[in-house]
Amino acid sequence: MSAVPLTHVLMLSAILFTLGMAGLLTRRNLIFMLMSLEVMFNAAGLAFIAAGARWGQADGQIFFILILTLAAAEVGVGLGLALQIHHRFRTLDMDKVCELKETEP
Amino acid sequence: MTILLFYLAAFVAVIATSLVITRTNAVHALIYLIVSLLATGFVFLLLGAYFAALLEVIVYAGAVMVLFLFVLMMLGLGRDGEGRERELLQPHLWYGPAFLCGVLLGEWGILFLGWSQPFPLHAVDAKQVGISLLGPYFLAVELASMLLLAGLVGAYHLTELQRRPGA
Amino acid sequence: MNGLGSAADIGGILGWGIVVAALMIWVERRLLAFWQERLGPNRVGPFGIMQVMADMLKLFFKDEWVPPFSDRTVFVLAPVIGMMAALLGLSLIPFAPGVGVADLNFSLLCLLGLASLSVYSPLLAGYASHSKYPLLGGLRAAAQSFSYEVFMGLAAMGVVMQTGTFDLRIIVESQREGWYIGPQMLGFVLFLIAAVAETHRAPFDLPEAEQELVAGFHTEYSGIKFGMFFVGEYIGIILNSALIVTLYLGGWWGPAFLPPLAWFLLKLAGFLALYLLLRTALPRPRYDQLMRFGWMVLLPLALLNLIATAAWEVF
Amino acid sequence: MSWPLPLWFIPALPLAGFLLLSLLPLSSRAIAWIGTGSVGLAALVSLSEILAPAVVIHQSLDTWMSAASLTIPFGFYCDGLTRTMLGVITGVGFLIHLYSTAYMAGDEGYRRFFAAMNLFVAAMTVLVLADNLVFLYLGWEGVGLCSFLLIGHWYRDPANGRAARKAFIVTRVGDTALVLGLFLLFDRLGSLDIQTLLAGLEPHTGSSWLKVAGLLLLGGALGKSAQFPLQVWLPDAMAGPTPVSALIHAATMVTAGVYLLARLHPLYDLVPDIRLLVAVVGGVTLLLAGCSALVQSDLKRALAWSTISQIGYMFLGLGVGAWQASVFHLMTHAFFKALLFLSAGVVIMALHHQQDLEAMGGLRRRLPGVFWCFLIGVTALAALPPAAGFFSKEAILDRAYEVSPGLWLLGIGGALLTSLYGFRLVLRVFFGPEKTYPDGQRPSGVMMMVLVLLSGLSLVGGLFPPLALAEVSTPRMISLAGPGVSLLGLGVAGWLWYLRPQILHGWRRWPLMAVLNRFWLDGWGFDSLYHGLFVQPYQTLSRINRADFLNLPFDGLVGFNRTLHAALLPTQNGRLRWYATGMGLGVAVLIAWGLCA
Repeated sequence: MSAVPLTHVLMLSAILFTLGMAGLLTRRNLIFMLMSLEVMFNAAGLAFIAAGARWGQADGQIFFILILTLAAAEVGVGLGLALQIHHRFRTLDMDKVCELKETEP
Repeated sequence: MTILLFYLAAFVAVIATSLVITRTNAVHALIYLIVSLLATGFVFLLLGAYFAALLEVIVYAGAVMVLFLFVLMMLGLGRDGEGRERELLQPHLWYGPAFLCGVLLGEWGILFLGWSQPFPLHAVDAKQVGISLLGPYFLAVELASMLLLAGLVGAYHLTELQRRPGA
Repeated sequence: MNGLGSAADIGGILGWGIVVAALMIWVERRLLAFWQERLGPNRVGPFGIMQVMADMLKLFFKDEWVPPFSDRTVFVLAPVIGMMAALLGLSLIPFAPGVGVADLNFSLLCLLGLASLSVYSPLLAGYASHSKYPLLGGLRAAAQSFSYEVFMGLAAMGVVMQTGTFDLRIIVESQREGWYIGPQMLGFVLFLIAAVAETHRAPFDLPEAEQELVAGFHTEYSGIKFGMFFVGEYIGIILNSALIVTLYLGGWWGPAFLPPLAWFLLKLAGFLALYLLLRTALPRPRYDQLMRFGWMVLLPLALLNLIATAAWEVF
Repeated sequence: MSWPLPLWFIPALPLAGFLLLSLLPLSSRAIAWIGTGSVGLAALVSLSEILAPAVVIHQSLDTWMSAASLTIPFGFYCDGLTRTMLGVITGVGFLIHLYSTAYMAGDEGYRRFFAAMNLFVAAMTVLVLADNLVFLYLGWEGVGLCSFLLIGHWYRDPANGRAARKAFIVTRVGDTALVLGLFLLFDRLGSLDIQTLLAGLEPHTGSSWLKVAGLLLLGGALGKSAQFPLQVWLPDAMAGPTPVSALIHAATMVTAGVYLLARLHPLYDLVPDIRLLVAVVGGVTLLLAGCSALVQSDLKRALAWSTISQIGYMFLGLGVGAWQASVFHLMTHAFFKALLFLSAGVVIMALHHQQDLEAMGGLRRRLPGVFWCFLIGVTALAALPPAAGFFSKEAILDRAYEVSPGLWLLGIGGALLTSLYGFRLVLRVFFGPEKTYPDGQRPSGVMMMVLVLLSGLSLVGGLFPPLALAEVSTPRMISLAGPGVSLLGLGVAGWLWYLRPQILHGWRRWPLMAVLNRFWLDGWGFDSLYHGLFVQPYQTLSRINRADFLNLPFDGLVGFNRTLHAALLPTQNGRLRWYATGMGLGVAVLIAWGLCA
């Protein structure tokens, strides 16, 4: 049906994913990290949709829906955490909030 | 026509996403993210997955992002946080991630561009998705609902704790 | 069935939408006055019908002022989003056979998507104004629309289940023998309530509750931007009424002595009047009551409706 | 309800008493009633069992455990042997409980004492009623536990706790052997039901594993019955209250080994070597213990050594094949030794818990009733006719003579010693100059009643041999030797400790005699031998291995892990972006690998 080359769709997905990853690795603000994660989720979803369209199967879309579910749950918990972290540490800088680490025994 | 629309949408998506990860104003970044999601949704539409496209708009752009905006407004991260964010986002932070992501993108490029022969793409309508979803993927649906329930409880618990002073 | 209508259709319907919205402002004021036993605007033009035109002119020529403390870009963007979403929604409504802008086979989904996008309008306005009342109003508006959108979608799914399609045109076609208001009575009531709340109309006009929040999310707005909010809200009312007519009242179907479009407009007018009557007649609930009502009453009822419909369809 | 009452009533009643006593806070009167009453009822049930027609009863209550071919029921088996034991345990037990109500009055551990005593009776009856060796072992360990608890009854004195531990650990050596024996029997015969087991032994006659099994079971019996070489715990066990010494460490528990060997006598009949070993062990023990009893200066310790010696007789009897005679002696011994201990208890109480013979003397006139009871007890102990001990001991000696004159000589030597130390005790406690005025607690009526009853049993008990004793009644000249040496012992004792005490004083000055005295007093030096042989090397080994060198490889492993941990520590820095980078890097490497492959 569609004249869009699959390779290009996948490339788009790869570009979006790497952009999201760059954001995730660079940003120190938790909210921005979550946004970058959303970008990555979305890119993965795009790849699934493209694969589903390639084979004419519903599975791609189903996986997209599952990713959507995952993203919704993740955002709910992630934003709750962000609120909590802001409340306790008065900052969202994730380089400062690193309590969960192994200390020298 | 379709392919032109695709390139347009892809262009918009890439530009908007780049802006998402570089903005210092969280609300602006979020608006760009919404634009990026809408563009991706349009790509879905072009790929014949209109159900997924509409879900992307309704759930992702329409609901998840609103949640983000809510929290941004509660935390006052818009224009007020811009200065702070600019401090956090020093240019030298970009070098490493950019390199790593470049490598990854290159690898994918090699991988994807290797498939030179064109594939026909097929539209998949909502009915097909629904039949698969409640047939072979029924367990996945149950798991997803469990996940959502867990997310609900988790979010409720996390934000509930906040209201207690000194907790 | 995909495709766009002619340029005439596009211009006609969108222009018509704005005109009707403007007209409605006048009708509302007159009717309100009538129900409250006063006169309302009656000076400009016959029966004061030109009053809206005068107001519009005033808004157009007002000083284009953006508060210096606001987030300028977003401040301007917010009303545009609201109006655009409403107008785009209008373009998906099948008014009569052959009358309509866009003809998609998933138009109902599109409408829901647009409805969910329209949430951004008050939310961004509240944020961009950078002021206390707009912020609260924006949050309220977003949470309210956001919640009631869910119930609206769930209620509409009953109809979708009965027809097996998202295409509004097919939904209308399938009501030739009988309107869905009969089998989907519960869904209809739920949809109506949700639609009122979705447009922040009285009695669910808490985001702009004057006593608490001055004017809610558009407190800082003036001039044409305020006008866009204003007109956008009325277009939203028209859109939701049209949707109700389409989904539950058989769209353009009616006895043959009137053309289909006339029937549609007639039913639409009835609903618009209902909106106005609601505003006059009902008091405003508290915000927490509104939310609790939504999640505790409407959601279970909508799910019940859905299950009942599914059971009806299966057995 | 059927008559006789079900067998499980007998252990169940004292067990119920134990549960009541240990769970409920009761007044001391209620404690006495429950503690004594439960045993009394058990005694009545036992009596009904004894008076019932002498049939063998085999009852199974329920399955205890079941795994593959091993099924252990809560099975009860009752024949003549069991009835005798039941009579001794519940009868003498009841009398001693009764005595204890007065003896232990005012003790802060009154409830604990009766609870443990009841549990003991329950366990002991289980031991003798069990129809399989595992159930028997349950009772076996149960009585060991109660023994431990009761020896350490006055646990505030560390010496008592030490004595309790010693008893527990030494008997554990025997118990381990017993368990190994059970394993071996089950492995070879596939059953632990005693009757099945005994019936299935015949084809294995002469096989070496049977000897090993016999040895292992004998080991268990030696530990429990304080026989050579595991006799060291019993004298120390006298740290417990006197009724405990009477019931557990004289009348019942220590004879469990005798019961076990008697119960399994068909097995020993098939391995004559081991049976001879039993006889030798018994003979050696009875001489050894007799010599030690002769020089003890502590009244209860002397009686303890006497008990060891008497059980030595029983083992001798078992070894020469006269298991009925052994059980007979077990019964009479229970009567007169309980009598002796309880009388001693009265004396000790009257002297404010003074147990040293040096501080006693001339109590005949002050405590005449006790004197007569003690005298009867010693008469029975010394096997002078017509007291009970005469009949039972003669039965054993008679048989020993038939089997081997050597063994008979051991027995006769033991008889002389028995008479000697028995009358020594009488003379030193009740005759001679009065050293301490007995102004302590006077024996109550109940206690005296118990003593009188036991005296009666000690006198006439010998007339009712419990089992069909074969060939006992054949009168022979040699049978006169026993009473003869006993009378001789009486004479010598009277001469040495009453008429001419200065002779002894003269002997004491001889270095050899002093050394011998010390040696016997310490029980032939077994304690120091074991200390040097087992405890000392173990302690030395522990000291050497304080650094735990066997642990070195594991310490090394731990150290390696620690080092690795320290090296990886910086990666666990709690930074979200660092982790994300790690993941991204991993993905990049994996894809690169996939591309190259």
